Amino acid sequence: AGGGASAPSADVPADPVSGGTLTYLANTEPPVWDGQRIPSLNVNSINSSIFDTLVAQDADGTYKPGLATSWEISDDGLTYTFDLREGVTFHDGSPFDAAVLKQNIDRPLNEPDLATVSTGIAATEVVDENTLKVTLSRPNAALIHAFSTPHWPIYSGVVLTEHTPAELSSNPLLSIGTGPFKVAEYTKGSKLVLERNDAYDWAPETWGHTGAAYLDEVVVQFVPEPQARIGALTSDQADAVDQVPPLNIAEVEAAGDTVLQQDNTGTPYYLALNPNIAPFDDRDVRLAFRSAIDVDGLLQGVYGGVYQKAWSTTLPGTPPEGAFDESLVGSWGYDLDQAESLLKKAGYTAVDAEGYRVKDGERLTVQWAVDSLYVQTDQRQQLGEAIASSLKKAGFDVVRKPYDTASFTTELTKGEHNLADASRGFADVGTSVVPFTTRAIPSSGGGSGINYGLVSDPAIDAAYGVISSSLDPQERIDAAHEVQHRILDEGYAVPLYIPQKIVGTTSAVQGWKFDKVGYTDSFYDVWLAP
Amino acid sequence: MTLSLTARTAPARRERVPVGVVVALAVIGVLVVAAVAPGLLATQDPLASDPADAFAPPSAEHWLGTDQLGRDLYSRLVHGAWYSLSLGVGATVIAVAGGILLGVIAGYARGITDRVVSRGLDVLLAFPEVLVALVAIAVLGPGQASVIWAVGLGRIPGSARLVRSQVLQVRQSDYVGSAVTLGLSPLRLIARHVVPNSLGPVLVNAVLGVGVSIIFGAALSFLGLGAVPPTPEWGLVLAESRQYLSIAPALSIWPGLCITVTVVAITVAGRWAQQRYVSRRSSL
Amino acid sequence: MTLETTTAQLVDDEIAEVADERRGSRGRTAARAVLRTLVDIVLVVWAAATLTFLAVKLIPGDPLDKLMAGIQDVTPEMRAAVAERYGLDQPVLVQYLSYLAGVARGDLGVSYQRGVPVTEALWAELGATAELTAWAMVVAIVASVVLALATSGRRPVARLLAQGFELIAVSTPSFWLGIVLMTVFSFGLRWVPAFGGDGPASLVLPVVTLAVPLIGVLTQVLRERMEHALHEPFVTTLRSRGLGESAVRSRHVLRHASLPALTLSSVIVGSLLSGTAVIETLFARPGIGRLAVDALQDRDIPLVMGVVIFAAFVFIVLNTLVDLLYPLLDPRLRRNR
Amino acid sequence: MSRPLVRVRDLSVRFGDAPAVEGVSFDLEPGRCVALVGESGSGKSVTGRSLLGLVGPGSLVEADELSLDGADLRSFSEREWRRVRGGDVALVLQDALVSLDPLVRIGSQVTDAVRVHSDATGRARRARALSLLADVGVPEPELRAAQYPHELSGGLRQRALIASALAASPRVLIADEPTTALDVTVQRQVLQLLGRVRQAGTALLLISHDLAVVAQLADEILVLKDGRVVERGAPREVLTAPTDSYTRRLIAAIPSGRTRGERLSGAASVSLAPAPRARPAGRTALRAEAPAVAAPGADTTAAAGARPPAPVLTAHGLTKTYRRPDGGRLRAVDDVSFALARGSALGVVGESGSGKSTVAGIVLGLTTPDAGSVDLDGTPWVPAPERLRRPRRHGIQVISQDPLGSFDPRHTVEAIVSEALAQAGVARRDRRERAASLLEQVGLDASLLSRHPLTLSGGQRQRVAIVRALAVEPEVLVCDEPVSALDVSVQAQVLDLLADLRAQLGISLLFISHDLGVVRHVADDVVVMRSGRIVESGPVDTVFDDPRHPYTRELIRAIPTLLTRP
Ligand SMILES: Nc1ncnc2c1ncn2[C@@H]1O[C@H](COP(=O)(O)OP(=O)(O)OP(=O)(O)O)[C@@H](O)[C@H]1O
Ligand SMILES: Nc1ncnc2c1ncn2[C@@H]1O[C@H](COP(=O)(O)OP(=O)(O)OP(=O)(O)O)[C@@H](O)[C@H]1O
Ligand SMILES: [Mg+2]
Ligand SMILES: [Mg+2]
Repeated sequence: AGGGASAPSADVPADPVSGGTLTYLANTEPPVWDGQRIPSLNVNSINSSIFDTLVAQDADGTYKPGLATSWEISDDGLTYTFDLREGVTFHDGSPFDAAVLKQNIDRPLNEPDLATVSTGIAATEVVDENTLKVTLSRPNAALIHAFSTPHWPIYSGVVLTEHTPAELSSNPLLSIGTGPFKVAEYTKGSKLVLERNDAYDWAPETWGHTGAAYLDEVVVQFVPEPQARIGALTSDQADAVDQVPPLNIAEVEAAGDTVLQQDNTGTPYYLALNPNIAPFDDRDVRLAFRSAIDVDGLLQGVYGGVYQKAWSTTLPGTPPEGAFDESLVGSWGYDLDQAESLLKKAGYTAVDAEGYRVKDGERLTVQWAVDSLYVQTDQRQQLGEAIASSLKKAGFDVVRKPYDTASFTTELTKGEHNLADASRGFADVGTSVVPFTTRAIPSSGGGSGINYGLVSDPAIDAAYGVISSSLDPQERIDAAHEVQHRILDEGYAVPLYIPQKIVGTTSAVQGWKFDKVGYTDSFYDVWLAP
Repeated sequence: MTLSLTARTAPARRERVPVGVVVALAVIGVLVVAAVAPGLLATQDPLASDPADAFAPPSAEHWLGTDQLGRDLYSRLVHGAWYSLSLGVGATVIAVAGGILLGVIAGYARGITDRVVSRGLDVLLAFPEVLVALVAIAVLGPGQASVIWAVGLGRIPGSARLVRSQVLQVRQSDYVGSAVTLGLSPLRLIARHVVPNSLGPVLVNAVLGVGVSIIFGAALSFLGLGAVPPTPEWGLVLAESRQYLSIAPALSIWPGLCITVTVVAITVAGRWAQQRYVSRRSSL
Repeated sequence: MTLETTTAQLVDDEIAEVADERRGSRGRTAARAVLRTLVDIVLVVWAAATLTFLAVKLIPGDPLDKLMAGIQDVTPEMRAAVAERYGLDQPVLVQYLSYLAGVARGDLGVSYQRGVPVTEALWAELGATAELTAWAMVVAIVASVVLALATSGRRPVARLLAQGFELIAVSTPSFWLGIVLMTVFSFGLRWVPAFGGDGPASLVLPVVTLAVPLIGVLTQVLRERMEHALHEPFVTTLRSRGLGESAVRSRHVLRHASLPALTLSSVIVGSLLSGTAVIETLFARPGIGRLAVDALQDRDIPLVMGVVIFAAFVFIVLNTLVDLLYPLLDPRLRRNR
Repeated sequence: MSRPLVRVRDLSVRFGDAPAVEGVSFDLEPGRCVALVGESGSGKSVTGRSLLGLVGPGSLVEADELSLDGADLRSFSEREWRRVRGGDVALVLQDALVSLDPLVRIGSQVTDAVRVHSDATGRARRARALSLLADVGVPEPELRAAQYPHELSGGLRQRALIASALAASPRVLIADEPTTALDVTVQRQVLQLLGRVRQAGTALLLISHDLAVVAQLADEILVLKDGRVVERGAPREVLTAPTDSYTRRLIAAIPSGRTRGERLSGAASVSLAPAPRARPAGRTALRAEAPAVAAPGADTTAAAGARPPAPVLTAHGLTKTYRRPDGGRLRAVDDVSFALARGSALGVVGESGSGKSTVAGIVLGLTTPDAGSVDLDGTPWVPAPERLRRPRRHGIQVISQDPLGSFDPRHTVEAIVSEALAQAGVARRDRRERAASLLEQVGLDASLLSRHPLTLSGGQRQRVAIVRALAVEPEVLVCDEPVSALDVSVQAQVLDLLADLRAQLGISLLFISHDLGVVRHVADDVVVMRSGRIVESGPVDTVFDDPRHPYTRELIRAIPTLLTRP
């Protein structure tokens, strides 16, 4: 897959038509509307219709002109010079130019709590009306990618001048960009209405057409209950719904609706093992643990086989192309005998009355810290329960301990857990490596803490250094392969499945697009068959 | 008065227990058995999962079929009785105990103590029960015990207020006056007359509160803050099953039924106790 | 969710107590009554703020982690900067006092998560919650009055049926009821939309879901009190003057039953305003209840405290309003003329 | 007019299996009054209500004839009844204080019947309400019509209720206990009002348990017992020459000045010798010094003894102020002083709200006075710290109007008495025996010990209350309306018992009552209270025969006299 679109079915006109209102049920409302503040993929799915990006990532992972017609990177990777498109205007009529872009790119320098602060940008300089120079303090290989995502929304200068960052966060009516749709109406907790920007005439070449969008209006409603979304779709109260649970695909299709599936990029949904404390301080136990999980069987049971097993901590399709190491496919798997012999080797020779393995009188217990909110998505709760109960066969006593999100972070900081689950979506290989680097270890002093296994491995750190700063794709790919091997060899993580975006639409909805991460992209190309 | 008097003097005429109450008491009996000795009723391990056998229809092996992980629904519900009942009873015990302590202090002590405690109760009453529960769970961490505390704590103010108003009534009564003229010490007075006579409606209310707590616990589960999976607590089973409503509606119907039937049974029994109490009271 | 706590019994005592308090304060001048109410509000708000502050400080989890979530390379300096911005670097006592000072000025601080003033966030959600709550109350009151009038002390079969309905209504978890209603009436029969902020149609299901348990509770109380009043001697007097059954009920008895129902309703409204999280989540509606749950999960301390203070405020104001309404319904509670 | 307006022949009413009324017959004629008397539960109210078809659910009414103006009431449908109710036949309910809807203005309630039975306009009804209120002697009808029941005194409320009954000009008025719960003075006014109604040509069915009340108005009296008429006739005959033994007992049991020193119940006096057992030294001494004596001048059966050296109880300048509901202050007790001589009985009389019970509360140490003091046995008693008072509490005990309310509802007779015995220091194992002997002394069977007070009759309950007080061997008994809730016959038994207590144990009584007849029967001295103040005091005969204060005179004049002798 990758940037896939639904194939028009036979009885639908092949030529897009303009007009109509699309009602789309999203599963959550973004808590914050400013893409720079929080790296939420859900907010991207909406902001990508409102904002244009500086550069556009193509289906093959390469970058094409967006609001910047071209860019130049200095050899040391520290200076970026962007030439900007002319004639672009914001929804409020103000023009887009280097000064406005500078305002936008300078934001992290003044606001320490933006998600984009750590991109390494040190200074920006307006060269002329349509040229901006960005200077970095350190090389950042992911900068161009970052500029291709709505995490860098480009706001109208008027908005940035007249409104506080807090207002931008809470009020999407201030989301005034240059994109194909503008925000017409917003009811907190309920819905957001997008209206076509008729002046739009600067679609990047990565899109399917030029000029204004097809749809007159998009009504985005926030409906957290999956069953409610499905009911609404099948009863024609909605044209498209987000996150159809895998088990409901058949039901949706039976109702005559279309199901679009898109694999995500970044990391799979994986288990992060904490190698710092017993029992996972022993590599053999970690590998035994991995061998004891029948990933395929469990996925079949819990997701009806809709989700595919992931072989590595980097997902196929994650840019740059080739970043996923194909050689890892089939390199590991379910093997109870191997698990048993590894455990014996590690000293867990005895089995207690309840069937759990024991070493020196200590039961083989694994504490699994669970973010109780996060596991509610995608039936991960069920998968987790199934994994925990299936591990009993190999003699593991897995105890799932739920924490709410804030306590979860604190709990991980303590480092007393053995296991945690996570997934990170992002269309650049760097993000699939960061969760295993020393710098990402959660600590109370700093660090964003996405290294749930608290892994600190010099080999991975070194490879990440290359991935994050090298501008040579091949160098980055090699380093990424090295990391993937290292993680599997050492048993730092158990990759589980490739997350999918599963969108249900009525048969009239055409031209649906997903972005490189696998989330719903701009509604620009979407049209409704009459 | 004359009326009930004759009724009381003729113990030969036994009160007839309504059919509904008999059924309710029978249901409660079964629930207690399920809670105390689930092994007697359950047919399978409530936690043993087999994802390959998910959503199986009812069969001789699985009386009510299996759930999303292939666990036996019937056995899960039987084992769930303990969680739901202990939640209802535990929370109520906390609410009543706290209520009696605060209520007796407020109602018996006059003046500044009463004012302070009563105002304090006002403040607590003003707290949204959901928030009290959420904060309690956040502080105590997840788990059955936390949920019991969370629900129980949230209900203390209401219960304390009830106790207080009862104590106020009792202490104004002639018999307390008579006891004072006999020279009873305050502690004896509270122990012998005030507390026992204030307790009636409080206890009846407590019985009804068991049902309320169970429902409240279920709502917490819905919000993802209640029982911890894979606990077969009914509220949680129900909350989890809603994801499969269209593919396996029976998964929701049974736990929903368990909760409703339990609460109805407890309420019917509680009402009946209340009526008996009130009629005994009014005939006094 | 919270409303079922209040049984008829509790209401009775509450009435007695309110009546006592009323009688006690009847003589006070209007100015003193207003002053008393103000003092009450201040006290309760202060206590609510203090208690919540303590509780929130007890909760594990550093709000800074939440504030910094998503930033990949956080340096201690950045943390310090953010901590300073939100005053989190101050000693707890200073934080507490400056928060109180803010509350006194009507400033509840700025939400960590949303970045807007808490008052603004609350205000934005209030409308939706108020709309839902108000309609649910109207539906519940109308339905329970009709039910109680029709079934109190007569028509044994109808009464039994109504009682059965009430029992089930208060014994069914509301999220479950909501899902069933939605499945049947919106997705199955397609009578009403399940959600969408437009028009009254989308309000039907949430309002009904919220109202059903209320109807159960209110009808029980109303009928119990009406049956009680039907045994009062004045009813015999009315009948001995030749009044018909319906006149006795609707003109006299109902009014007596409305007093406890009023108290109960005020308690219910108070709890609904902050306790509708479940319904709001289910029907994809904005509102204070959902705001409260989210805020707590996000450790958005200013917002949590804001919700509590708001709830306490509403509680006191409603109580005061009911106190003012009481004498209108029951002249015995009026100030001496 | 050959046919009476209402004819009742052989009326019987039963509730389930229990007959409430059997074989009652009478006629009502315009301008005449028939009275039903009898003790509580004898079927008076049920008889009256059967004329309105309002006997109550579960009742079965049978009669050979039950007719109104020739129409057979037995066959009436609910609709027809409704036309009769309030129109032809009106009812004044037994509990005047709660028989008006507290939430509706007086004016509107007075004309309820008019609204139902005519299509008078609102304006006309208003005018009618005012004239009705004026007719029944309510002052300032304009003001009263706009008020609510709770804003009216008991007497005014009773009059408004009568006015509402008269609204649609009924031909028959049934007045059920129209004067109970009213002060003597108000009672007199209401009786006068009913007399006027009768004179205006309305047929009156008067129901009361009070023979004296009935004697004033009735043309014919029916005495009911257990639902049957045991005696009937003109008042003079029934009262002066009763043929039935029950009627005779009823009349004899009515206390008054004449009956002083006589036994009312006809039963022999009981023996109240304290049980021989060890008693605290101090109290033994006290007893020795105070033999069983009565106050001098009292012609009780007790032998006169030496005058005790000091009164057992003295009150000096007692004052108690309450905050009134409207914020004003109310002097419930205002500078009240009195002395209770050892072994004597001091009566306290006064209208409702005059502060009698408040005085009792202060004397008992339950209510703290704002000013003043009480000495018990010559030692300060009030004010004093409760801690010091507690050991002396046994010396002063209370008997209240509502004995049932003074018992813990969960306790049996044995538990009630044992608690008191425990306070008196009786060892646990002796308590049961002692309790049994105390019960026997007051004429109760020891088998009652296991009973619940609820299952006892009013008289038995009051005696249990007395036993509880006796258990701690008090010197002073404060009796607050001890007999006002009792039927005359039961009342007689209790009054006799109190007399025995005085005579045999030398217990002093502070006897509170609004019934002047009772006070005159019991007390040696009397204080008359009004609005918290003592307006007159002195030996009971002096005060009653030669009242000096106008209020006392009014009180005494208002006492309904039993016999209408010329
Ligand atoms: N609704 C009823 N159901 C059953 N029994 C009743 C009912 N009303 C009255 N009775 C019984 O009928 C008998 C006569 O009652 P009634 O009220 O006529 O007495 P009364 O003479 O008016 O007494 P009182 O002086 O106390 O008013 C009593 O034994 C009473 O218990
Ligand atoms: N606790 C109290 N609070 C306020 N006012 C009171 C209180 N107790 C009594 N009063 C008032 O004091 C006055 C005297 O009351 P008290 O009970 O002594 O009268 P009483 O002579 O015993 O009347 P009754 O014959 O009706 O029993 C009344 O007006 C009463 O309303
Ligand atoms: Mg009567
Ligand atoms: Mg009194």
